[in-house]
This record gives sequence, C-alpha cells and structure tokens, in this order.
Amino acid sequence: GSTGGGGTGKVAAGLAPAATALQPGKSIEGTIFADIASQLPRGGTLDITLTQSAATLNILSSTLVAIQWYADPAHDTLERFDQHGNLVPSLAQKVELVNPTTYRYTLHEANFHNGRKVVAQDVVDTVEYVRNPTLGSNRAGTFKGVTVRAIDEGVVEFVLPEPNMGFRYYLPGLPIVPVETAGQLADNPIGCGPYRFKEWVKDSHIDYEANREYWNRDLPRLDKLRLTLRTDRQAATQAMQAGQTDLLDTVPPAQIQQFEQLVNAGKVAGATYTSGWSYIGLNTRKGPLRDPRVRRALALAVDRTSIARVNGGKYSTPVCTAPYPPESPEYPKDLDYSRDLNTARSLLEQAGASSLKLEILTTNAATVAIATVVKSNWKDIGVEAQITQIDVPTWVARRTRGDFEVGLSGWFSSREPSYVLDNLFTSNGLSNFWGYQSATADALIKQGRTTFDPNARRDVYLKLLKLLFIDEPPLIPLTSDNNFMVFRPGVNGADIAPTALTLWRYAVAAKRNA
Amino acid sequence: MSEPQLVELEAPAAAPAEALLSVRDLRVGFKRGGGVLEAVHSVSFDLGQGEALGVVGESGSGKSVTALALLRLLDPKKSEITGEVSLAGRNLVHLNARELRKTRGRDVGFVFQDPLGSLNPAKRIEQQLTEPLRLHGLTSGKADSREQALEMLRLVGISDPRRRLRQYPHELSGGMRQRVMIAGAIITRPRLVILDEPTTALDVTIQAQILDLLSRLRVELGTSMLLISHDLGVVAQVADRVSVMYAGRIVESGSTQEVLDHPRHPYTRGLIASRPRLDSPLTEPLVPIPGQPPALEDHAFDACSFQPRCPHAVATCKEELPLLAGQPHPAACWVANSSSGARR
Amino acid sequence: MVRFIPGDPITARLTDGGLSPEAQAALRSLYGVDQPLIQQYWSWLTSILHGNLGLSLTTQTPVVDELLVRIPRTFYLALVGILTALAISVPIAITAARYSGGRLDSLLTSASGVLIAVPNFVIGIILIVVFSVQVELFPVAGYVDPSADPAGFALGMVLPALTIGLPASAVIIRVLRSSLLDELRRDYVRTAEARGNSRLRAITRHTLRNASLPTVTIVGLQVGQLLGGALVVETLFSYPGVGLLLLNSITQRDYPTVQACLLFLAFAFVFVNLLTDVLYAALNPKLKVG
Amino acid sequence: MPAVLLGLITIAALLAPAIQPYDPQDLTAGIPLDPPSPEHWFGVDDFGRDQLSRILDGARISLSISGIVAAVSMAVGTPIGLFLGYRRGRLDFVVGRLLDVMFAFPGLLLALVLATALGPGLTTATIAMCIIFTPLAIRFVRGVVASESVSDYVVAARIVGASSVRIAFRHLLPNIKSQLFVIATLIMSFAVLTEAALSFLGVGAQPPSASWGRMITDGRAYITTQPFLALIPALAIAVLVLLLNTLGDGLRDRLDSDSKNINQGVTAV
Amino acid sequence: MTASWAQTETREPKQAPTPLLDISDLHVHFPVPSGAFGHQTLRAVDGVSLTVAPGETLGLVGESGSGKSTVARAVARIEPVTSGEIRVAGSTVSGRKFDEKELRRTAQMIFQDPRGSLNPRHTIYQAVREPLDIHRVRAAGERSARVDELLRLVGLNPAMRDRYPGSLSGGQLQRVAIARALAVEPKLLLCDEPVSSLDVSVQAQVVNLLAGLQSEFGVAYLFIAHDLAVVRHLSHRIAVMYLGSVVETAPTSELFSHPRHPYTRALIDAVPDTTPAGARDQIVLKGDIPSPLNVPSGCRFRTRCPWARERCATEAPQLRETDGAGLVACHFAEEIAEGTLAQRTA
Ligand SMILES: Nc1ncnc2c1ncn2[C@@H]1O[C@H](COP(=O)(O)OP(=O)(O)OP(=O)(O)O)[C@@H](O)[C@H]1O
Ligand SMILES: Nc1ncnc2c1ncn2[C@@H]1O[C@H](COP(=O)(O)OP(=O)(O)OP(=O)(O)O)[C@@H](O)[C@H]1O
Ligand SMILES: [Mg+2]
Ligand SMILES: [Mg+2]
Repeated sequence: GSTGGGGTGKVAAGLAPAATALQPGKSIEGTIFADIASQLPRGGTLDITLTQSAATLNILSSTLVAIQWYADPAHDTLERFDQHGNLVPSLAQKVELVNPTTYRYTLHEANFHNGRKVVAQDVVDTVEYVRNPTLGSNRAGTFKGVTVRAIDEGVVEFVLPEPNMGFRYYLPGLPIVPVETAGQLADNPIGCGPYRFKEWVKDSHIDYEANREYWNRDLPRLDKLRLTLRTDRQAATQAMQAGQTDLLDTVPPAQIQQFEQLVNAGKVAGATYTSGWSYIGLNTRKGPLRDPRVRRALALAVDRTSIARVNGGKYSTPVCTAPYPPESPEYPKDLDYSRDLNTARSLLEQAGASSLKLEILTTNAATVAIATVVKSNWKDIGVEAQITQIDVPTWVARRTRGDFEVGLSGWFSSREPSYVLDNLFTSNGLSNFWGYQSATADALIKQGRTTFDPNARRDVYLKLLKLLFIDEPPLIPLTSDNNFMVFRPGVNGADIAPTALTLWRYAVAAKRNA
Repeated sequence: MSEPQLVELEAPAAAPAEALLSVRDLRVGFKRGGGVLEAVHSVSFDLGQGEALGVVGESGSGKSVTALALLRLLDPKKSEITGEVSLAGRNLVHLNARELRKTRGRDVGFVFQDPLGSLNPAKRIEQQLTEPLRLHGLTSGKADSREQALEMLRLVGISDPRRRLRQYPHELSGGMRQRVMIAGAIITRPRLVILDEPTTALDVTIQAQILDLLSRLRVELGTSMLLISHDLGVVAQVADRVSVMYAGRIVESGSTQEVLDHPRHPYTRGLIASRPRLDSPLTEPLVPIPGQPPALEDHAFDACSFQPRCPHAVATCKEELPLLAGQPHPAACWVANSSSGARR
Repeated sequence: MVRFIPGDPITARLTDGGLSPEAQAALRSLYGVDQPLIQQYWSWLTSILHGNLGLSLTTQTPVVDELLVRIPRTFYLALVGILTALAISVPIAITAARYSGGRLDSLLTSASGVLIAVPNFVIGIILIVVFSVQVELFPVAGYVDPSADPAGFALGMVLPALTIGLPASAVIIRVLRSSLLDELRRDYVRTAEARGNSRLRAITRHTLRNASLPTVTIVGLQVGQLLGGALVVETLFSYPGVGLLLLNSITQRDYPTVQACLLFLAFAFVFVNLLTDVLYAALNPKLKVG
Repeated sequence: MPAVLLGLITIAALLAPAIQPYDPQDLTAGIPLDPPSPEHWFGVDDFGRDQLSRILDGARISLSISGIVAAVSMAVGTPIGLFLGYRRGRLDFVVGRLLDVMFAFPGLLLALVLATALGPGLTTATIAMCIIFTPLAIRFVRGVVASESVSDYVVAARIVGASSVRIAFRHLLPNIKSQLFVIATLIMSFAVLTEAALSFLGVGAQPPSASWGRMITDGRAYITTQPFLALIPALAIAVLVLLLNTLGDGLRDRLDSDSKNINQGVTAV
Repeated sequence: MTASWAQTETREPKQAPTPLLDISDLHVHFPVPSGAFGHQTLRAVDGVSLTVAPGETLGLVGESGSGKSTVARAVARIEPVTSGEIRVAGSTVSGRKFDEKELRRTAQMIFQDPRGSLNPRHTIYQAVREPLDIHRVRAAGERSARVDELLRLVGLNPAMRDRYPGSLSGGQLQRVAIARALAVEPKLLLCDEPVSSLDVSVQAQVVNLLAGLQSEFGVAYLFIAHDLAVVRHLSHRIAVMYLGSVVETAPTSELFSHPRHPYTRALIDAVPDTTPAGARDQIVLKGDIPSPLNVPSGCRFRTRCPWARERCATEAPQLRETDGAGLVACHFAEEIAEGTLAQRTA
C-alpha cells in the first residue's frame, strides 16, 4: 500500500488520452471539475466506509494511506488529479513552468476554515512545516533542495535544483494549512478544503460538514459527510450488503463476485479504477538474491494469470508492463513477461542456487493470497517458499533495516514515470528497499526525469524497464490492480470519481435522494 | 420343624380401628441400570393416634426409604413405590402432586437426621420456621407467623427466641438446629411427626436433651411419632412400640419393653448382645454377629436374608421367606416360629 | 513485555520510508524512546503515580483522555454481555435442573456444550450474517453514540452483546445447572419438600441462591476471558472500546497507550474480582453477621 | 463413544497424507469456490484447493498443536501442582495468587503480544499457548492435589512413614491420574479454540497452512455466497472440542467426589 | 487370627515405670481466619497431660470437638504442636526435629473411616506391604509371606490380598487398616474412633479383634470413641475431655462406679439405655457446648454445670487427686459426690 494518484474509469472504461506534459515557458489554467460539479444534486449526508484505522488526522505528518483518507475532506492542494487522471490546478488557478527548474503558482481567492485568507506565504510556511524534522514527515524528502518563496500575496514560486518532470505530481500531496493552527492538525484539522472537520470518534467515525465558503461555490454538493471506520473487512462488506453505508471502495478480491451479483441485481452500483500495481520485492543484498540470474529466474517462474485471479479477478490485469498506465506516452508496447520455467530452471542452475529457500513476507489478506500462488509457482522450479504474515509496522521496520528476503507489496501508478521510478530504484532512493545498486539505472532514471521531449523519454524508459523489470529485477512486477468499488445507486459522483487517494472524490460526491 | 400356622401369617393384618397411619405391603424399588432394585419389601405397620413407633435397624436396612416413601419424598424418576399408605383413611400413594403437597408439612411433619444439612443455609430461622404456615395458609400475616414461631421456639426450649429468629442456621449449635427442625415440624400441629434419626448427628449429652424433649412433646401435644434410629437405646427412651428392620423387611415388631427384654428374632438378639452395655461385666467379651449385612443386590426373596449370619439357621431358612408371625409378638423367623425353636 | 515488540514507534508511523536518519533520531529523542528501557519504565512508573499515563505517541494527546472515553464503552459492552448471559442462562439452567435427566435437560445441556465448543468469533460471524445481512435487523458494525441516538446505540449493542453473552451463558448454564443439582441433593431441599414446597418452588426459593455461589466464583474467574473475548468482539464489530484501542496501539507501537490499556485491564480485573467477592459475601450468609 | 470418535479423528489425521484425495496445497485440485460435490465432498476453496484434504491436514495441525500444548503444560504443571498442592503453605499462597493473576489475564492478549514480538505463526502460537495454559494446569492440578491430599489415605501413608516423594508419586499420582487426564482434555480443547481465535486475529497459523482457525478466517470472505468454506472448518472445531469436552465430562462424572473442582466453568480465550 | 479371646482377669491398669506415651501440658491451637485479615485462635487442645503405659489401653472420651482426635493427631505429628511435650517410648517427638522413622515404627494409627484411609488404587496386598518396604521390616523375600500372616492375624483370608478396597466391606477394610498398622510391629496404636463408622452388628467384631491383639502382642492403645460403652469395654483407664482439656481420668471401673466430675456423670447418664426413660435418675445438661474459639473463663464446664458456683468462673480447676484412684478437675468434686452441694435451679 502506498500513496499517489491514478487513472480512473467506470467499469470497463479506459482513461482519456493524456494531456501533454507542461513544457518550459508554458502554463496551465483551469478549474477542477468545472465540467461536472454544477450538474450534481445538492444536499444529503453520505456515509463512506473506511477499513483502515488511523491514529492521527495530521495529514502532513505521513503519507500513510489511512491518514490521507481520514483528513482529506478538510484540505485543498495547489493542483489535483481530475477524473481523467490529469493534473488540474485547484487551490491555484494557474501553474506556469517559468523555466525548466521554476514552477510558479497563482492562488485563488480562498479562506481557511478559521476565516483567514489563504496567501502565498502559507504555501511557504506549509512546506517549511513539512520539512521540520520533528514532524517526522516522509514528505520532507520531496522538497529537498527546493526553494519556495512568495512572489506576492497571491503568487508562490518553487525553484528546483535540477529539472524534474515528476515535481508537479508531489503537489496533490501537499495540502495547504494555516501553520498557526498546525498544532491541532492531529485531532482538529483546519484547512481550506470543501468540508469542515466536525468530530472524530476514534476507531469509530469522523464527521464533516460542508464548507459553504469554499472558493469553488459549486462545491461541495453534500451537507454532511461521515467516514465510518469498519476495520473488519467483512464487516465493511456486509454493511454495504445490508445497505448500512453508501460507499465502499477497494472491495477485497474475494468479495468481488458476490458484489457483482448485487450490481447485476441492481441493488448496488459498481465501478472499477486503476490504483496501482503489485510486485514481489527482492532483497538484492541477501544471499543468492544478489545474483541477477536468480532474481530473473524467480520472475520467470511467476504465473501472473493465476495471481490476477486471486488478486482482483477479472478486474486485475495479469501483467504489469510498466508502473504507469497504457495511456501514458512512455508506456512500452513490446516487453515480454511470459512464464518460462525451463529458462528459469537453467538460470537457477547457472547461478548454482538449486535448492533455494525463501521467506515471503506479507501484510494482509490480499498479499497472502498472492503469496500463496507464488509459493506454488516457485515450487515448480524447486524453490521452497515460506509465507509469513506480519503487521505493517513490522514490515516497515524490517524493510527499512533491509531485514527480509522477499516481501509482497504494491505501489501506486502514475502518469508520470519519474514520479514512480525515482525513489524506488535510484541507488540512494528513499524507497529503494531492495538495496539495488546500478549505475546504468541511476543514469537512465536521471535522464528520464530531466528530459522534456516525449519521444526521447519513451526510449529512455523502455531501456530502463527492460533492465529493472526483466533482466535483473530487484522486484518482480505482477499485476496491474484495478480496484472494484461499490456504492448505493443513489450516490452520484462516486462513479466518476473513484480513486484511492486523490482528495477530490469527497468534493464531488453527492447523493441523489437527499 | 413345623409349618407356620396360617392364622399366624395374618398377624398384623387388620388395622386397629383407631390407627392414624396404616401401611400395607409397602414396596420401594430404585431404578438402577436397566432394572429395578427393591430396597423395601412388603412393609406393613400401623400407628395409632398419639402413639410412638420406633423403627430400628442398621445402616441400609431401609428405614429412611420407608419413611420417605410414606410421603413420596423419593425422586419419582428414580424410584417406584407400591402398596398402601393411609393416613386417617386417605391413601397417600394415589394422591396427586397438589394434594400430596397439602399433606406434607401440614398433616405430617418431618425431622431429618442432619440438622445442619436439613436447614437452608441461606435463610434466616424465621423464614424457615414460618414457611409451612405460609405454604398451608395457616397464618394471618407476618406478625402472626412470628408469634407462632416464637411460641414454638419456646416450646422446644430455645433460649432468647427473638434473637434466634433473625439468625442463620450456621450461627446455631447442632442441638439448637435440631430443636429448630422439630419446631418447624410441629408448627402446623400435624397429627404425625416422622423423625429420621433425629439424634444420630448429635453428641450424647445433646441427644439426651432432645430425647427428653421428644418425650415431653408427645405428652404435651399428643402427636403421633414415627421415630427412626439405628440405636435400640434411643428408641427405648421414646417409643411405645418398636419394629426391627433388616435388609428391607420388618423382622420383629412389638412393644418396646417386650422386644428388648424378650427378643424373638436372632438378629434382634444379636443386636442386643453385640452392643456393649454400661452394666455388663467388664471382662465379658462382646458377642458379635458374624458377617456383614447384605448389600441391596443381595437381598433375599425366597429365603431369610439374615440366614447367612444366623447361628440357628436351618434348611428352611435357605429355601423360604419367613413371614412376620408368632406370639407373643410377631417375628419373621422360621426357627422362632416353629414349635421346637419357639422361646417359652 | 510491551517494549520487546520489534519495530519502533517512529518507523512504525511511516509506511513508505522516506525519513532521513537524522529526522528519525530527532523524533526518538523527542519522545524519549531513545533512552534505555529501564529509564523509560521508571519515568512511566513515576508519572503514573501522578495520575499521568503519558502522551500517546501517535496523537500526542494524553493517553488518559482517550482511555476515559473508551472505558465506559467497554464497560457497557461487558455489562450488557453479562446481563444477556444471565438473562439467557438462569431460566435455562433452572429448567434443565428441574427436569434433570430428562430429554429437555439433555437437549439444553448439549446445546450449551455445542456453544462452548464453537469459537466465539464464529458465533459473531453467524449472528452478523443471519441478523444483519440476511434479515437486516441490526447494524453490522460500528458504534453509535448513546447520547446522540440512544435507540441506535441499543440496536447496535444487540449482536455484540449476544456474541459475548451466548458463550458465557453456555458456561453459566453448565455451572449453575450442576450446582443446582448439587444443591438439590442436599437435605434441606428434602426438608423444603416435606413442608409442602413444590419442586420448582424449592429450586427458586431455596437452592438458587446457594447454587449461585459457585457460579459467582466461576463468573468472576471468567472475567479475564471475558475481557479477552471483548478484544475479539470489538474487532469483529468495529466497536471502539479499550480492546480495539489496545489492538491498534499494539500495531502502531504506541507504548504509552498499550501500557495504559494493560493497566486498565489489570485494574478492571482486580475490580471485578473485588465485586465478585462482595457479591459472594452478600449471597453467603456465613460471611454476614446475623 | 467420544473416545472412539476421537480415536478415529486421530487416525484420520495421522493417515491424512495417504487418505486425502488431493494435495492440500494443490491450486489446481478443482474449480475455485465449487460447492461440495462427489469429487470434492467439502467443496473447493478460493484458490482451487480441495477443502476435504485441507480439513484432514488441519486435523493434524489442531491435534498436534493442542497435544503439544496439553503435554507441555501438563508436564510442567503436574510436578509443580503436586508440590504446591501437597505442601501447602506460604509458598503455595503466594504462587496461588500469582497464578490467579496470570490465569485471569486475558490469555489471548498475551498470545497477541507474544506473536507480535516473536513474529506470528504456529510456533509462536504454540509457545504462547504453552505459556498461557501452564499456569492453568498448575492451578487445576494443585486444586485436585489439595483436595485429594486431605484424604485419610494420604495421612495414613504419612503415618506409615512414607516420604513426601513416595506419597506424591505412589499415592497421589495414581489417584489423580484420571483427573489429570480430564485437565489435559480441557487444555486441549482450550488450545483448539485459542488457536482459532489467534488465527482470527491474524497471529496464528500462517497461509497456506490448513489450520482450521485459518480456514475459517480465510473462508469468512465468502460467508454469504459460499458459506461452506467457513462453516465446515468451524464445524470441525466444534466437533473436536465437543468430543474432547464430552470425553472429559464423562471421565469426570465417572470419578466421584471432589473432582468437580476441575473447573467445568472455565473456557478458553 | 481367629480372634482368640484371651481372658484378661482384670482391666486394672498395669503400673509401669516409664510410660510408653507421655503427654505433658499439650496445647494445640489453630489459627482460624476471621474478618478480612485477622484471625482467631481455636484452642483445640489446651493443656492436656496424659500417659499410656505399655500394653495399656487409655480410653479417651468426650463430646464432638473436645479435641480427642487432635490429641492423637498431635502424637502422630499430623498436627503441629503449639506447646507442651510428647514423648513416645522415651523420645521426644513434639519438637521441630524428631526421629520420624522411629516414631512411625513405635506408634501407628487407625482412623474412623477405613474406606478413606486406604488408597483406593492399591490392593490389600500393596497396602499392607508398603510399611514393610518403607521400614525394611524382614528380608525382602519374606515380606510377601508376612503380609499373608498379618492378614490372617486380623481375621482375613489371604486369598483377598489382590482385591481393591472398593470391593470390601467396612469391617473388612478396618481389619486391613489394622493389619497395615501392625505391620511395623508398633508398641502403640492410636485408634481414632475405629468402630464409629461400622455397622452396629459389626462393631463388636472389631472391638474383639483389638482386645485380642492386645492380649497377644501387648500393644498399647490410645482408644478414642464417643460411645462410652465401647470405651468402657476396651479400656484400662479412661480420660474424659471437655473443650480441649481433660476433666477426669480414672481406672475404668472407678470412673463408672464413682464419676467425680459433673460432666462425667452427665456423660454416663446420657448414654441411651434400653431402660425406658424416666426409669433412671439422670442429669440432663442444659445448654450447648461453648465454642473452642471462645473458651469460658475459669472452669470450662461451668456454663452447663448444674453445680456451678462463683468460684468456677474465676478459678480454673486443676487436675487433682481425690479420695479414689484417678484425677479430677473440679473444685467441688467431693461435695458433689457426697451430695452436699445443691444443684442450681435454672
Ligand atoms: N435414592 C436412592 N437410590 C438408590 N438406592 C437408594 C436410594 N436411597 C436409598 N437407597 C438404598 O436403599 C437401601 C436402604 O436405604 P435407607 O436409606 O433406607 O437405609 P437406612 O436404614 O435409613 O440406613 P441409615 O441408617 O444409613 O440411614 C440402601 O441400600 C440404600 O443404598
Ligand atoms: N486443622 C484444623 N484447623 C482448624 N481447626 C481444627 C483443625 N482440626 C481440628 N480443629 C478444631 O479443633 C477442635 C477439636 O477437634 P477434634 O477433631 O480434635 O475433636 P474430636 O474430639 O475428635 O471431635 P469428634 O468427636 O467430632 O471427632 C474442633 O473444634 C475442630 O473444629
Ligand atoms: Mg437413614
Ligand atoms: Mg475426632
């Protein structure tokens, strides 16, 4: 599990073609959801089921998914992903790439929930707040070397140390807050988002009410929003089945079938969206896994079709060709991921790792299901795997220490390749848990990040993916995960805005029979 | 050895006209395993108004079972009672549960062996004493019940009765508890009180007090008593007549004095002889009855149950059940009832 | 014990790394988790004496505040659970004892035997499927604030209470039935019947109170198990009580909260046992001065 | 009767590799989520594994874990319980209170903390259960010994000159043998239930283990559409626990006297 | 043994220079919890002195709770001695350290309930053999034969040796218990109501057996019973206990013909006799036995004594000699005997 934005779509709907990336000297203007917001009904309360518990509402303290979901409605960011997966200005009305390393944002006239006007200095202060080590936020790294300054009351400028095509993609993760109230972010968050925080009953629910002062007067459409925590996944599912909640996203694969029946019977509505991809992470510092041939063999032995079956059924695409959607201009068309046991066996033999024993770490039911298939797959090439389920903190700790052999995890998808690949694979990348060290990869990654020409970029990423995903994989990409979500037929906006992590889905959610 | 006379077989037959309690052919069986084991075999006796009858016998001889069977206090799922028990003309064996409950505690009072166990440990003396009054509608209210209870406590010789009423059983001594039990049994002025080993659990000096009390109550209240004990001495203190039980049968029955002075059944004689007496010569050895009383399974139906232990047993004893018969008081013994074996 | 869980609270708070070692060190010293365990433990102990259970590592708010919010909820749950158990078990135990050895008795006893043999979360699952999903009678999960919506709160308590109460009632049925039977064998019952009491009246008026003594003892012993059961039930029904707080705090390595929860559970146990002792004394005249 | 059935289950568990129709880990045994049929008596799980084969495999796990837990806790608990019960006194008082506290503390919690500390899995669960149930065993054995050692025959043995060791092993032990057995069955049934609860909380058996608790937890996802996936292992647990309890109850009923104080009331988790 | 009854001419005490059992000023107190934390002291035995000569039977009578069993159990070291001294065959056994083996070989005990005092899982043979093994009595090879011999001695058929206690009757079991106690060839047998739980008709068998064994082997008995008649039958001397202390000791015939203590008189009178009530001139005591937790001041019997005077409340009478043989603890023993002291009227 991880953060980030992704493409959207109804069941079986594809993404719209991508807008071309912002080029130096160009700017983008726009109002997010301008096309749909005004058409949605107004009023009503929406009950949304969440399944992960969070201990704090301080959205800036961590990128933990649960925290993002909990605190979302109260906040607004400079740019957001729209329903097509494109970045569109939100709190900002205009973004301009002044030169390859300078982004300039012009803000809307907006107020925080405490009544104070949002000014450029607030963006600067928010970044400084995030950078403060005592907050311990893992967002801090994204602003490393970046200079932020207020040009005037309504304009703020980010100056990067080097060109970075992925930089804009970090901004939907930077809610702007009034720093004078940052101390209460943990349990009484104040932002400038479409909803005001009202009450948090820990381990139970969070209530929000509409912020009628929101800069976009078309939003929000609802009067009230309740996020109900149902930690037990089955309880969450059953609440949906019993009509006790309005919306549930990320239906576990095991229940998709039964929900499909309900969708077909017209009892609930369903939608699917791409949220990310799953992989098997390999610790390239450990024993035989140091050998690229062993890693490649393990990758060749994986049967992605079976994995897709247990991991989202028909809503899962058996091969994750690249960590970004096919609609991205850089998407490779002809990489070969097919299963090849013979090659796998001979690679193992060459590497002298015939009787390999590995421990697969998993953290939840979904990864356990995948691991069960992987274990069985690897048995075919004589690799003994043992599955261990640990809780997330233990996994995080062990991964950070490099104390694991094989770990199942997932990552988000993004239209912008560099945004995904940078941290995961550069030798000193903050999320390079695999201990993967490759000068070639480092060079290619840097090249991709700083290249603005689309065709040149496609070539760079094709080379990079062949190296990272096929030839010496530090991780074995498995499936592209399409999440299935369900909601009551009366819920509007849900079907057009379902995605795991973007802030806006709450903004446009509406209920028909208010 | 001659056959017993037919006349003699009918010895305890017709109940005296004034009999309060008349028991005929009472049999009690216990369901065990698949079958039924009979513990009391054809017991018959009469108890006149104001009379005290003692029943003596060793442990397991069926005394308690007989007493409990009179009011059908045995678990009906585990036992079978047949025969006739008529109390003042009503046959208790055929009463329905409701009528039976009306008889219990009202017409017949019961005192059991263990005074501690027989009182509810969680209820105050007052509640327990007055319960029969409440159950049978013999009280006009709380104050009246209390007055009656106080009177009863005084009658059985309990000091400071007001305080006692508020106490719990465990706060009383054994002797006092037994007095409370007796008070509870007579509070409804029943016509009959059944006392099942009322002194066995008590010390001798306390036992003497209780026996004293019983004799007094008999005189004062005119109540009939059925007194059960394994101790001939105890019975002798209170009862006019005595029946000796052995292995589920009455083997001898007669006036207390007569049975003690001139026992006819070898078992009764053995019982008396084996029991050390304070006035027997010091050096004289006791005369034990050899062997053991039979277990329930070994009760005999076509022979004398005592015969294996009997020094006088003859062939008939092994072949036929002796009936309660003979003079001057009936005994169930072939030898005693045959002309040659007859005493006198 | 608590501190030996691998993973420390600082790294546990982050899912995807990205925190520089310097930042981590700064955080650790901020929360005092960089000090030796003994020292941490000592400062915890001394602060308890000042009524201070410390700050939660995740919310930075006093642990006491959160705990005080949770305790009544868990208390309600346990109380309603116990009451449910009693309401179910006492009449059944009496009936079984009354007809002991009969068909009804063996039916009731074996039913309670089956209930004991089924893991309690399975009972909860079945209850949810039947009464929430199929019949849509009760909410599946979630907590309703009793002050805001008393009816909703009561409705939401039904299934959790049953999930706690059913297995507990099975235990009580067996204990109470067998001690009732023990009591029924006692002489005073025979005395009561000899006075003209009916069997049922003898049970309810005479034996029930005495038979409840061993039952109280066992129910007291069960409290620990009940608290353990609350853990499962709170998870199953997303009920925000102490159990859920504890579970989440363990996952988040929020030591002060974990310690506070454990402290509470220990106190709850001691308290309930005290309560059973008092109850025992109240029921047992031997411990009363007449 | 329960003994015979338990015997059958044990034999089935022992013979599992031979008699199970499919490899319990084989993902291609059947069509995923197929309901019970003549080919797959207990149906097929979401991975396509044969549920009957897994139940048989699970019997092995349940029996061996509960067996180990009972054996360990009894092996530790019996001598300590014998010692404490026979030589009562201050030590016994202190240990007794300590045991009360240990026993009272939610065992599940201990297991949970332990599992988080040692990493989850059957081994951890087994260790945790041994830790939980040993005080229980001590407590029960101590109770039985205490009530047994006031018997006149123990006093009589002392008077004849028998040493404490002799009394403990020659006199007490043979007389409480069946009570010990009752306690062992009780602990076994607790262990089966606790393992299931631990699996439910995610710290018990790890996939793809076919532990019954794990199977219920995994099968729960299909409770409304394929209820057999969760209910069959639940039934298996219920049957096993019921048999163990019935065996224990039967034995206890056959023992007269005070053996009742092997608590009938206490349940696991 | 076919319980051969050895005719003993007289039951007068045999005077021996050193008593086999010598109890002096024995106190056994039990702490009884009361209230939340406190405890009271239960004076089960409160200053008892007794002697038993070799081959002698000392009968110990008294009401329930008077401390008879506790005396015997203190001698057997089953109960701890609070204070006082107990010497068995010359060696002190009341201290913290004592020769346990020695004590067990000299003094054995039989209990009221023979079924409870035999291990249900041991055969008769195992039960009787165990003391032989523990004390290495006889060569290992001879012990089996010795068991048979012992069984025969108590009137049991050695063919029974492989049976379990469950299949024997109470009388038989008490014989086994006696055989087991005799196995170590003790000099003293502590008999705690050995016949009370037996059927009336069987009691006499065991009583006769005990008498026979004594005359054959010279075993001394401390014989406890609450049935005066049984005690009278078996004892050379009798000690009467009341509420933890001895109120009178006297040779048997003396005690019954001239009871000196009012309690002894009441006890004798209370024995239910086959003479109907009213025919005897009895003393029936009033009131109940006080609790050993709360022993009356002065003479402990005064609360129930028909002759109690003021002095009795303040001054505790000591055991003292009076005109006849024996000792009595009563200030007014002589006056009562002479009939010069009037009974109180309640
Ligand atoms: N409820 C019962 N179920 C089975 N057998 C019973 C039951 N009650 C009594 N018996 C048997 O019936 C026989 C007679 O018992 P009963 O209690 O009448 O003897 P008792 O003469 O009163 O002896 P005791 O002097 O011991 O009281 C005994 O063998 C006893 O075992
Ligand atoms: N272990 C003990 N703890 C506390 N009190 C005891 C203990 N043993 C005996 N007592 C008390 O000591 C007193 C004397 O008891 P003991 O058994 O010696 O009397 P006894 O004369 O043998 O009576 P009985 O005729 O009933 O056997 C009684 O009040 C009894 O309750
Ligand atoms: Mg009786
Ligand atoms: Mg005694």
